[in-house]
Amino acid sequence: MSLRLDRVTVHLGGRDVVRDVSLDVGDREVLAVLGPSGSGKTTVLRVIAGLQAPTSGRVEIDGRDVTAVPTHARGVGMMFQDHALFPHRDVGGNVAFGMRMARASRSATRSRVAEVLDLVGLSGFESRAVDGLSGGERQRVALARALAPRPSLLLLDEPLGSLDRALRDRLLDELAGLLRSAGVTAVHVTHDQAEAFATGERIAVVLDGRLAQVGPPPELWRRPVDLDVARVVGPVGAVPVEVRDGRVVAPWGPLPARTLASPPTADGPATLLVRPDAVELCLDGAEALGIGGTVARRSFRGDHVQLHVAVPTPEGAVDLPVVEHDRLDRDVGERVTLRLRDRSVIVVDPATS
Amino acid sequence: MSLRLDRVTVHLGGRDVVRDVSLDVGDREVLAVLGPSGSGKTTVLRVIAGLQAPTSGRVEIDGRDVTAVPTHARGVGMMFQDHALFPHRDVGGNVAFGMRMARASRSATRSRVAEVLDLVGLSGFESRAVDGLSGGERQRVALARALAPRPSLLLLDEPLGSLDRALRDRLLDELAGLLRSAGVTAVHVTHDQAEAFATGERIAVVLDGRLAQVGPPPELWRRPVDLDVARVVGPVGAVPVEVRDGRVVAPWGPLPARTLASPPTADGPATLLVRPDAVELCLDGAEALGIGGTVARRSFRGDHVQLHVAVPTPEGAVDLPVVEHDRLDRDVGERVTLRLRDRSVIVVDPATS
Amino acid sequence: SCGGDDSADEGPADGAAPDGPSGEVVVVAHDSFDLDDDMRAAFEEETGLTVTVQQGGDAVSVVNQAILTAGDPLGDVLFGLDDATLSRALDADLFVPHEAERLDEVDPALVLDDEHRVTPIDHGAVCVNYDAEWFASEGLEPPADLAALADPAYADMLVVQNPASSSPGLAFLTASVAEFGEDGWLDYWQGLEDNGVDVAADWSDAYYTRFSGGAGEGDRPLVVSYGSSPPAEVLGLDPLPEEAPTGVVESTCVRQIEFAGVLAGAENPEGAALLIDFLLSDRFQESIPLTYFVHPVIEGTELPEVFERFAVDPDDPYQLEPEVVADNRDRWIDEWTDAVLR
Amino acid sequence: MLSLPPLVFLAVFFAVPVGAILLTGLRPDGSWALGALVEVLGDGALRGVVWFTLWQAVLSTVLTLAVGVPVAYALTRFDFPGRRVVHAALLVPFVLPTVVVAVAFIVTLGSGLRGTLVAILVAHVFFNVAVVVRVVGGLLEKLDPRMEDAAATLGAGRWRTALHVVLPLARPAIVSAAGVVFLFTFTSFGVVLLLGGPEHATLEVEIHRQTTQLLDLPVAAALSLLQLAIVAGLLAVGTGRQQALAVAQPIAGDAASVRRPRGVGERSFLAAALALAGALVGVPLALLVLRSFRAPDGGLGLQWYRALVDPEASVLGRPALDAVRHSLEFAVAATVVAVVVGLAAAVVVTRGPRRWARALDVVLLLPLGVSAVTVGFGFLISLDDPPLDLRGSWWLIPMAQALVAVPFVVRVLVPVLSSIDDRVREAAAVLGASPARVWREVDLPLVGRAVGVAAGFAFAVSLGEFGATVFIARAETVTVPVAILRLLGRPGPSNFGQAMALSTILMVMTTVSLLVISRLRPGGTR
Ligand SMILES: Nc1ncnc2c1ncn2[C@@H]1O[C@H](COP(=O)(O)OP(=O)(O)OP(=O)(O)O)[C@@H](O)[C@H]1O
Ligand SMILES: Nc1ncnc2c1ncn2[C@@H]1O[C@H](COP(=O)(O)OP(=O)(O)OP(=O)(O)O)[C@@H](O)[C@H]1O
Ligand SMILES: Cc1ncc(C[n+]2csc(CCO)c2C)c(N)n1
Ligand SMILES: [Mg+2]
Ligand SMILES: [Mg+2]
Repeated sequence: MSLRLDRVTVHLGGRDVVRDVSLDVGDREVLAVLGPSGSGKTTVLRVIAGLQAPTSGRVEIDGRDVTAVPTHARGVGMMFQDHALFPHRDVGGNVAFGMRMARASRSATRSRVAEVLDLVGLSGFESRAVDGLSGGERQRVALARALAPRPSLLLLDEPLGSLDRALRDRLLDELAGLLRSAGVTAVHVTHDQAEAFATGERIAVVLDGRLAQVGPPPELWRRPVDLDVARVVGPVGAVPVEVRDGRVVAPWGPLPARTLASPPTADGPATLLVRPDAVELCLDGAEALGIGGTVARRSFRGDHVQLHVAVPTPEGAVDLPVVEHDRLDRDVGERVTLRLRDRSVIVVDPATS
Repeated sequence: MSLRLDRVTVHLGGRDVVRDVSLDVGDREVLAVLGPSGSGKTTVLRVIAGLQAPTSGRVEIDGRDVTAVPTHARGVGMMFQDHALFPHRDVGGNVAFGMRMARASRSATRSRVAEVLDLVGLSGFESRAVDGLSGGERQRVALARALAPRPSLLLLDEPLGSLDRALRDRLLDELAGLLRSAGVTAVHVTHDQAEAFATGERIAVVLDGRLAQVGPPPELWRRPVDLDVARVVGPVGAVPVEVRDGRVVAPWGPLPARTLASPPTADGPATLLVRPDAVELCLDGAEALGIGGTVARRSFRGDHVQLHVAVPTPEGAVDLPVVEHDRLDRDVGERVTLRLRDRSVIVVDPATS
Repeated sequence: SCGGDDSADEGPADGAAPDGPSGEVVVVAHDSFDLDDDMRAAFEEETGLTVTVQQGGDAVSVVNQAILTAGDPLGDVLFGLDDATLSRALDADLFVPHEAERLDEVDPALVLDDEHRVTPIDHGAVCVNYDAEWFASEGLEPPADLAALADPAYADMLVVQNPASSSPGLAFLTASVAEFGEDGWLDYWQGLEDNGVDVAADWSDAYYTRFSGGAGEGDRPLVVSYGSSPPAEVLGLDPLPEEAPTGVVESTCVRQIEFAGVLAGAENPEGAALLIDFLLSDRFQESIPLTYFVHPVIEGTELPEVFERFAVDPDDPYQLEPEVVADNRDRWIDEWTDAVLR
Repeated sequence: MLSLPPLVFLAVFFAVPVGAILLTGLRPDGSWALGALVEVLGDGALRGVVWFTLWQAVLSTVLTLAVGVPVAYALTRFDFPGRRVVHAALLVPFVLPTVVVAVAFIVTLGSGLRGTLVAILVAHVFFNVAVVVRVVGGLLEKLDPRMEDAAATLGAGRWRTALHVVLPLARPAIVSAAGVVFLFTFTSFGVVLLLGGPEHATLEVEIHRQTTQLLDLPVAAALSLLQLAIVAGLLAVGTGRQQALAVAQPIAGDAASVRRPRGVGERSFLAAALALAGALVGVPLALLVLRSFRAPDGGLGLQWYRALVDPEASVLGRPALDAVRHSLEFAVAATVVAVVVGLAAAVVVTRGPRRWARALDVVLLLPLGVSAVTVGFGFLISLDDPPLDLRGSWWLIPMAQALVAVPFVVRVLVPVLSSIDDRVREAAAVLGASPARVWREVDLPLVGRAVGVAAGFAFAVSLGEFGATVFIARAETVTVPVAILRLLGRPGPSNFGQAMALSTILMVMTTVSLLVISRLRPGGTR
């Protein structure tokens, strides 16, 4: 099942919550939608599901204009961000609902319910009241409910948001496998890059109602169109630089061309995006092209330590996120030297904000 | 304000949802509670807030037994996992509620509301209806509402679960600063290790209603009491090993003593815990103590690639999580060699499961 | 009656200032009775007393309420007993005697209690009314008497009230007993039943929703109503028509008298007596026809023109002794119900 | 604590008067005379009456639900011009004297149906759709629209969403409404008497006759006890079910989920629902209104309205506007009493100890199960000693009206209250609100709209009550329905026309009052 949004705009509460979004999702593609809170992700899903009529624009499924088709006739499955479980039905009744609507047989329903509950780690929960479920359990029931009728277009709104990492990883794996094997087209809204990276063949970044960039994960990571997109995709430091005659001049000096992921397009002021994987901590403070800075913050992340290194610039210090793998135990306040890796930093137009 | 739980047990829905939990939280301490979905985290918070009477056990605040004190007289603030916003009040009315209950002046309330809304990135949302808020916006309103009356004991149930990484990082920072500067004692429930690591001076790991381990983040990372705790705290590979005369014998051969984080306590079968930061990918496949394996899965994570390397053992292959920083671009199916770092792997009693 | 006298005598002695100019008289009445503002003002001017009218449902309910609260009545005067309830009220010793000032001006035929515990205030006649226009257009003569109503020529035309719940209904039942006697009346009703008589719950139901004449919305041209109904049908028309749209079958009329009495145990028996006198005053009596659509009891009271012209005041209506009605009423109603409704 | 006001109220204005009148019947001279009871229970004809009373009530209730639930759904889901007016106008039948309703029906349907069971059923539905629309609508308005969204994404169309999600969630309210409708129709009096014809008798008709006409208190008491026992028994069963059905659910704020109908399906559903309501309630009422403007010459005019205010032309004896004022005063007082008592009761029913709650829930409905005349007579013989010497007091009437209105208030509020998600209350508690404060800050505003609905209901019930009012009214403070009755107690086109005019005024006054009341919302500050 393929999906197309054509210049969809949604006006709500006095403003355009979704603005002129056009989007193609191919048959059996899994598209991840990533965007900050309030950017319009849920609204886009609601438009696709037919729960929200677009103010303008069209929705097509398999090439057919469905803008005026009511939700239940669109054949989409949706998992709601706030779950929206039926309080008057037990877990089994919630999960079976879609099957019943599709007039599946009793025994087929029962076995499918058991199957999806098992998938989400809630085997045997059939007769539990939804009232007594924990937050994560509710989320899983909501997911199971959306999966049970095997919709061919699946809309997932933060399906794993309140699950622990281990469960989330397992479900992500299973979900990815499931989607692929069942040949489902899916739109997966998430605020978590790792999740988007894991399921999305392509990721659509939504910013303030607009579709800012769509592409496969590495492209978004390495070639974000602007600072805002870069930020949504992962930690990034932003350094004001000047491009002169195609050469990038940073506050600490000109950059060697080989460190750039791609050559700058135009002269003038620009912003240099520095991902944590673009810099290395030098073991001793005296490298030729080293960037001097001070550890501003440091946080233990288990398998690594995340440092924020303040690098002075004429307009004040900028924070560069740095991953410290090697247990160097740099402490806050310590001076460090950073080195840019080859083909790692990105030059974009100056941040407007 | 200090908090103590003394052998708290909660029986719900026919089973003990919280079992014999004793816990001390010192004045101005921030305790993170980490645990899988359904392990009883929320229930523990509800007991502390007085929303759930423990079946047995006591709750003390500042040394005073408050087990029988009604919620509103306990002076705790709580942010609910499912937000529980007042549907009939606008955002400002929700956030102001606690201040009103405390009979704060109108002007104080107004300015405090503006202040906390600003903190959570919702400046100017005062007169928005909660009905039209996005999921993340609701969560932030719930957080702001809990913070507004400056409670001296703050209970946060997944406060940042549905926020994007950038906002979450910012809020985590702000929250940590805020808690420290306001001298608040806090219990912060989360399913996200990074979050727990960031705010918790100590982390309490809850497993299946029991308190499995409490300690500062590095301790939990490096010295989990068992595999289950290790899993909750972060990705880990588990290899069945044999301890003979104090030496650890892995399927691929005996381990050098220097690779162990601590010496094994007893002979017999044991489990070797391998964190991603305990192994390095060798650049060429022929190191002396190298562990041979095959890349089973690979996922792009932005600043790194997460590999799962299948290492053969007599009982079948085990998966070791490995972080690939250096763009080595190992692909699924490729053979790789791993090397254990010094003082990095942990030996625990054999996994019961 | 001695007890009644006692309390009537003692009342003023004990009372704070019962005959002071600011006392109050409470009239307990059915819900059709009221005194308009002019009437109240007149009474107050005459006596210095104010009036309160306590309504208690239909006429029978009011009497029954009075019986229930005998000795500790809801007011001072009871207005609205009719012949059918009279003996029950008298048996319950509800009243103390009061001989009204103008009683001598009342037609003696209307004064049923020689002890003057109750005083007649108005009277009317319950008679079969017909839709004159309907009969004219059908070219049919209206029925001549009670017997004619059972004639197939008048099949499915008559509507009566259920005597169990309606006072004209009960009056009409007594007319049939008076006409056909204890032995014949049930057969008569059987005949009416065979002739398709319709039974309404009460007067309004019969007159407005079943009767075709006048303002009625129904489809039956014959209804049990009052001898004074026709004037109401032309009231307000200018000029008055020659004929009223409804007519009265005079030979079917049965008399109904409405009484008032001073309640035993009244807080203000003097005031009560004054009020009864007032009800016989010209002022009130003259207002009776167009307010209640019945006749005043004071002989020679001036009648409005419509009333004079269109109302029927039968010379020789059916009339049963109140005691006979009281003794047999329940049995009649039961037998009637069995014959007509089952 | 909170159960005190409803209990005291019920004791003084219900238990004591009714107990007194029953005792008068059963112990006429200080010793038990249970002969009547035995006799009544052994009467074969009575068994027929009980049986008819029961099954026509069940049938009426089912029919009323069948009409009322879709109309409630249409009115709470779809917006259209005049939605609020329709909602308010549906209650008009409640305030009209039955004989006026009978006129309306004859005018609409002709006399053909008169005396048939169909007439009774149609009239019962006519009267009581508003009960269903109000009680069920009160909850539907609060349903979280996301439940319906979720069902739609699972493949449920509007119908099946309604059937599988909306109806089950509204079930406590449906059961609640059914209870009231059942009571009304079980104790139906005027309709059965006027439209059903004399061969259809309910227990209530018999009680009425025995009490007011025959003053056979022993038989009346026996019948009343029988009626009470049946009613209480059935209610106890029904109430248990209702409570078992209540589920806490996310409740929407006041940004109600009404919207314009979309698509042919929705539009035709709305049209059908409105047509049904219109045919059933609108047409008869409209024809009455038309009658009020019909001049004797067949044209249209205002003369009956003029006659109403002309002391020469009217038999009312005082300006008709006085009756309007008295009606409004009584109704306002009764509404305030009913809402206060009903709110307290609803809280106890939903939040109090379970057993208590159930018992109170049943007891609160009993006033509807007792004949108004029984209550009226009871007032007369019991409220005559200090400190409760209320006979003749102005307050007696609003109290009697409130007695009938309280059950509605409770019925509207209980389903809504019991569906409020506890977590919202907990959130308030954590923020420092004591239980009383939680009630004021959370429950009250959340049921605010429902309180408005209930108040409107109470208001209409009070305006229309005359079973008891007629017994204790005073001519000086006559109410509009009583005035209409008085006009219809006299012959002639003028009286009839004035009655229709006054009925029209009553309709307008009811509709306008309800529109105003629906805008009042206690604790409704955002
Ligand atoms: N009222 C109740 N009745 C029955 N079971 C309950 C009730 N409340 C909680 N439980 C069960 O107790 C367990 C613990 O619930 P709790 O909400 O404390 O989990 P949690 O650790 O907060 O999980 P999550 O991270 O998913 O929110 C769950 O399995 C839940 O289903
Ligand atoms: N019915 C509505 N009325 C007014 N504003 C609305 C309405 N629905 C959504 N909005 C606003 O539109 C914006 C986008 O909402 P949406 O729910 O699509 O965001 P989102 O990207 O899903 O965010 P989150 O990650 O926080 O769930 C938000 O700012 C929200 O407040
Ligand atoms: C069968 C039946 N008859 C009458 C009414 C109307 N009604 C019910 S309560 C009330 C006021 C107080 O008694 C009125 C007028 C009804 N709903 N159902
Ligand atoms: Mg969202
Ligand atoms: Mg939880």
